[in-house]
Amino acid sequence: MNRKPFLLLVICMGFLTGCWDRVELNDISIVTGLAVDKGKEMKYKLTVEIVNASQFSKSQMGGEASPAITYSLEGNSVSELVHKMNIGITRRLIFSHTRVLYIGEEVAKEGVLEFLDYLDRSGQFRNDFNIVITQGEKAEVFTKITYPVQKVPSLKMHKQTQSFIEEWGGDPGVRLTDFISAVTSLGRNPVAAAIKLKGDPKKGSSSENNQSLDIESLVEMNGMAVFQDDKLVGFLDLTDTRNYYWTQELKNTSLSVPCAKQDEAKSRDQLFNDLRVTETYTQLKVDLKSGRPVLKVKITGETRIEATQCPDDITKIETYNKFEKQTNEFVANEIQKTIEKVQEEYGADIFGFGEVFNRQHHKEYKKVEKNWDEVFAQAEVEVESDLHLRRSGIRAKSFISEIPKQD
Amino acid sequence: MIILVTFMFCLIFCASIGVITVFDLYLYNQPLLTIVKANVSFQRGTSQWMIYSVLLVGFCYSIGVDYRVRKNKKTSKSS
Amino acid sequence: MKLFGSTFLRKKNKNRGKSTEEELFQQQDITKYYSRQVDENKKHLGELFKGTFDFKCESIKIGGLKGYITYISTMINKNELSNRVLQAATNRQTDQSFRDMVEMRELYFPSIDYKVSKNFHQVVWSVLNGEVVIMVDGYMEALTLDIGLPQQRAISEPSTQTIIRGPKEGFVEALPVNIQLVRKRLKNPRLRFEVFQIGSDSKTNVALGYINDIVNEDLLCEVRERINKVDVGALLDSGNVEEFIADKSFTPFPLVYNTERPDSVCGHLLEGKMAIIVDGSPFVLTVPTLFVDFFQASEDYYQPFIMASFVRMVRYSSFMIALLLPSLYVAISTFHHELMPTQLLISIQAQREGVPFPAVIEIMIMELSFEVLREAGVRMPRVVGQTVSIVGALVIGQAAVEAGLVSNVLVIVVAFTAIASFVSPIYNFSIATRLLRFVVIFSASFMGLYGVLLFLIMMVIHLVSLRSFGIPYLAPVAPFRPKDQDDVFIRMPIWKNKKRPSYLYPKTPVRIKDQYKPGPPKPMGDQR
Amino acid sequence: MKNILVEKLSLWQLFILIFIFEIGSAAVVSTGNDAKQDAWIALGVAMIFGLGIGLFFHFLLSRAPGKNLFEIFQLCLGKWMGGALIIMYILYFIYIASRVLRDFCELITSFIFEQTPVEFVAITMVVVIIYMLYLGIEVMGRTSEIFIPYFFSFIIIIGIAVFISGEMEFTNLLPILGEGIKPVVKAVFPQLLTFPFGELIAFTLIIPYTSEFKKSKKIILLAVFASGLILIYNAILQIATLGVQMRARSNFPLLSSAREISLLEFIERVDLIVVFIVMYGIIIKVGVFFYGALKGLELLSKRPYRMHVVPLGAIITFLSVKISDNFAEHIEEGLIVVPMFLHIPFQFILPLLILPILLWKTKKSKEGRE
Repeated sequence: MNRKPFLLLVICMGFLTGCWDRVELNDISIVTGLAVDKGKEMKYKLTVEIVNASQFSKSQMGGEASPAITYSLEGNSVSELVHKMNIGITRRLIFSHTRVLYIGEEVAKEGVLEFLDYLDRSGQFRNDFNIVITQGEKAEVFTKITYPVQKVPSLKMHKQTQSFIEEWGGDPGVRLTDFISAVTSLGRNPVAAAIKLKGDPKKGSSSENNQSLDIESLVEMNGMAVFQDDKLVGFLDLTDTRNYYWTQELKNTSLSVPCAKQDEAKSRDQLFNDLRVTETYTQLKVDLKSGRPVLKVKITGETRIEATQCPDDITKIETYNKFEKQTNEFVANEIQKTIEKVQEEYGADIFGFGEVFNRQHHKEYKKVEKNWDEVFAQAEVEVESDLHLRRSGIRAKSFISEIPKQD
Repeated sequence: MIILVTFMFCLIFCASIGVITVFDLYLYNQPLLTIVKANVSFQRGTSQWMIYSVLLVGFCYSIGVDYRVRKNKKTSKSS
Repeated sequence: MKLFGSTFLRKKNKNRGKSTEEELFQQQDITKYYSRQVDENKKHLGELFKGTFDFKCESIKIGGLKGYITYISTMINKNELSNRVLQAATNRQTDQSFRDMVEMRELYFPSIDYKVSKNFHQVVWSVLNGEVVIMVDGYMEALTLDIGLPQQRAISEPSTQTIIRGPKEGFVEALPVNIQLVRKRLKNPRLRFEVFQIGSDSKTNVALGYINDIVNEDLLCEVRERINKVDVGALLDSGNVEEFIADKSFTPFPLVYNTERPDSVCGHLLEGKMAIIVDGSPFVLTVPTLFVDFFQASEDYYQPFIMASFVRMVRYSSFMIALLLPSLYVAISTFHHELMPTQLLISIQAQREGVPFPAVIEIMIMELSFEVLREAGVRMPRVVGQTVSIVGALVIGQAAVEAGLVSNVLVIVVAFTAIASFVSPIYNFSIATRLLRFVVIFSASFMGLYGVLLFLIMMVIHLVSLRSFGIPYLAPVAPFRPKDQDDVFIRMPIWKNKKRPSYLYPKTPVRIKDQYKPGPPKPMGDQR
Repeated sequence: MKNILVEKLSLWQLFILIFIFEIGSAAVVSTGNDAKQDAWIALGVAMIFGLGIGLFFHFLLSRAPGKNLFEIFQLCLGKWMGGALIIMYILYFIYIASRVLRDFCELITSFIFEQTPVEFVAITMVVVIIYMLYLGIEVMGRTSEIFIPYFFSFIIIIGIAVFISGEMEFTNLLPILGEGIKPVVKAVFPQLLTFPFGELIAFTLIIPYTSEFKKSKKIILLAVFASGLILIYNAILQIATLGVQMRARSNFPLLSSAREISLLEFIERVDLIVVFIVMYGIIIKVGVFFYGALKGLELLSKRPYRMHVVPLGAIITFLSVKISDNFAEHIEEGLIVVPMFLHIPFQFILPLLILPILLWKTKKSKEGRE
């Protein structure tokens, strides 16, 4: 057997290699947040937030330096700016760990497609970062607000949205691919989360913000942004966002359902049942009623009582039935309101009814495909809720019902 | 024939260049000469020197094989 | 697969069929003929062993005839000599006469192992072999008595393959003792040992053991042929034989299994393999050898099968860890940052902050210094060994990190790799991983995980092309034999293991026909 | 001894080779885009035709037992005509091998190594393939035996992991046959028919050397069927994960869908697993075509094929880079030129033309014997 050619080839290989893609860990900066704003002179202003890793090593803990650094640059395209950042930053940037993409309100109003293409096309970005629209302040401000527990602003933001989605569901849970496929699909319009700043942006950007108990400035979730194609058209508040998310893929949430229907009473005087939704499934349907589409939402799921302010005896079946009925009416009403609100105010099908319609009635959909949003805005909505109340914590009767009546 | 491996190498190489030239002609609508030139010539500023050197290695190898076959034949004949 | 089968055939050995005493001495000055005159023989012997202080040739009288008793005093057991040979020869009251040497032996030394040497070469050979030669005047033959060797190492626990449960005997340097250790366990008349003498200077006895009704005839011929072809000056250890009989030398993987444990040799013999015992070496070779053999410790068979299977899985995975972990570290930390979770990446980056070397250099330094330490630890006298380990632990473990030369994570990686590489039950298999590890690190540092994958595929191609005595090295897996899988990745219970591995083509493929399965006694009412 | 040593490709190995070969690159590049969300139906239809193709090739070979396709050519057309045809086939095989290799190079350079030149990837891959083929086709079979569990389980695991990550939406598959059968037919003919399934032609040079030719028919059918199922699974996975549009826009949809995996906040970006699958698939695919070309050269030059491995490998490396200037040309050639001018004539027309001659020749020789 002749081994010489292989040796030759292997040696050749050794010389050929130039380790093109090799970057040592010491030569990179991890980008965790990207903020896109409208530039003053050029098209965009891009801000990157990079982690200062040396702050996280054991030996240098508690040093003076800040946990993250931000840097802004103006230019005409995001992709060029991304590679130009080294004007002011020492190391090469890697974007695979980007956690949040902040988009300024102004930019969003003009359309986001132009720079999203870079994120979609580049192999560097993962598909697990949040897309948020910043309300009020410019997007770059949000990359600078520190927080004592999670020192890097974007990591904090990412964690916050995750926890919020799991606990209550007030975030649309949109990822890049979802956003882009919603933009390209005719039967759906994209949404994105919205955030706002509470407090003073100047104070938030110094690490002194971390030293007081009452944090002076804080980034808060604030519902979601509604897009028509790729342009921002408006915002929805937190409850509406939860309701929107319920039509998509909500897992957990909690509800306070009024015990008795007292139309006139203010919520301050009402009694509430606190319910935790533990499992739910939503089905969207579009039926044809005399040639016109009817949007149908059907919610099924399980709930449990977390607390009750009502005097009813929870050990009784009737009470369970009553509560269930109240809950279902409440939920159906809530979601109906949200959908109708979207229909009236924006006329943009963010729920994906168009896609559902396409799957169910392909031929009919083809007819209205081009102006589906108009059809959507005029369509009738029917929401049906079928939540089941299963259990009530570790106590049976509430002590409220045990309190001896005064009169 | 004694130089069969080298001959085959050259034959297959030229023929395959011919094949891709025909396809390029179909796709690009450019004169034949430019396409052949593009397919054979060495483009600077790219890493194509690697494949050219590999081609050279292949060519040298085939010559080596032929040489060895010839030597073996001679020794077997003489013995 | 002509290519590999013929590699050995191609090298035709020029002087084959030797190894009998006839051809031991090629020098012309040694006469071949044994003379009827003992004095002449004595003279020849004296010339041959001139200047050898321990060569003795003493005259005795046997049956009234003049004779000589010849031996090398350092090679024999002196007590035996005086008690059994000299006394028997001289204490006889009546000098009986005898027809030939056999009869003499019957008369005088009835209880001693003997041989009749008909020519001079045999006499010399016997003397060198530690036997006592009695030459009597007027006979054409000499009597050779084997009275046993002097002191040798006692049977002790094997030092390289220690186990917790199972027999603790290990092979020693003496061939007969080793054979005894095997025979003791397999009382089968068909267990055979063939002896070869190999080495023009050393004349080492090499025994080829096999169970005749199990082993495949073709394989046996092949092994016999290869042992015959071994042409070497001196055989000092079985390692020398190993290199000669392996199918291929240009491979880091051992193609011959070696063990110090008699029970493991017996296990292999029962599967249909052959054992090669070399005199003077406590390491016994078994052939043909397969890749999976190196992951089977003999303890596997003495432990509950579930545990044994688990441990075996651990061994396979630690092989992969020992091979790949450092290179994965290099690849991921210099090429594929996106593969790490963000928090992990940040903390690793934080640790590497201030380390002056690229990751490859860093890991190469650590691996090399570890190899140096290991080598030093093995070669050092036991007394100094302690110092080495302390210095090593301090220098590598702590000082390097504190000086900022290497990062903490890397020390963990290197340490874990090192520990994982010790898991293989056979030492010379871990050498392969040690060597290849550097190749993978190199490849990973150039091409990242793509390089690691390329290396892995190349390695598998190489492994797959290997053969041990014609049997594919990865045998029960590739080529895949579903019936042989019961003792590869997991060990099935012993009572399930009824078939011998079919890739060895055994003559009797079945171990036991009985369909016994252990279980509790049947309840009374259930008897039918 | 020799009867143990002589080892032919076993049927199981043949099965694995066909299986990996079929899946090889078809799993990565987007196939059947014309059929949109019904791409999986198109694949199913193509698979059924693929079974027929397999049967046809086997029938062709069974007419002249022990002879491979090239030997059949020489038998039917004589030395010179046959030789010319063989050279054409060699060129075809080399061309396809280079194309397949180029696919992989593009994938690596666009997904993993953005700076590394394609030439380098091509060279390293070809070195591995050369090494494998130099050691023989059996080594290829046995190597595949080692890798098939990983290959198979990774493909399955990707689907499961994407599913657990919650990125799959099976509603993307609806409406089934929304626009009728027409798009499906358009996808099957000629693209899907030729691309993974018609390429079985390369195996006509391997099948005659398996241990049991008679049983190989069943094995071929089984392998085509199994790989068809995996391809269907794959298409469903991609469509459900990415949606029709995104799939059509992706150069390598399987990788894009693997990117969606995110488990335990730890297992992310496992697209490298896919790269492994693809890599091995490509190695086998290029290897089989390469082997076909080598067999032809062996027949023509009467030298053992091992002598041609390195030179031919160099040509394949060269071609894989030079075959097209840019990715767009590569794709366009693959969609328009290759199926029409290469696949259909070489996979169907020429063998079909040969068949009557072969039948006539074998009949004649039989009569002659009687």
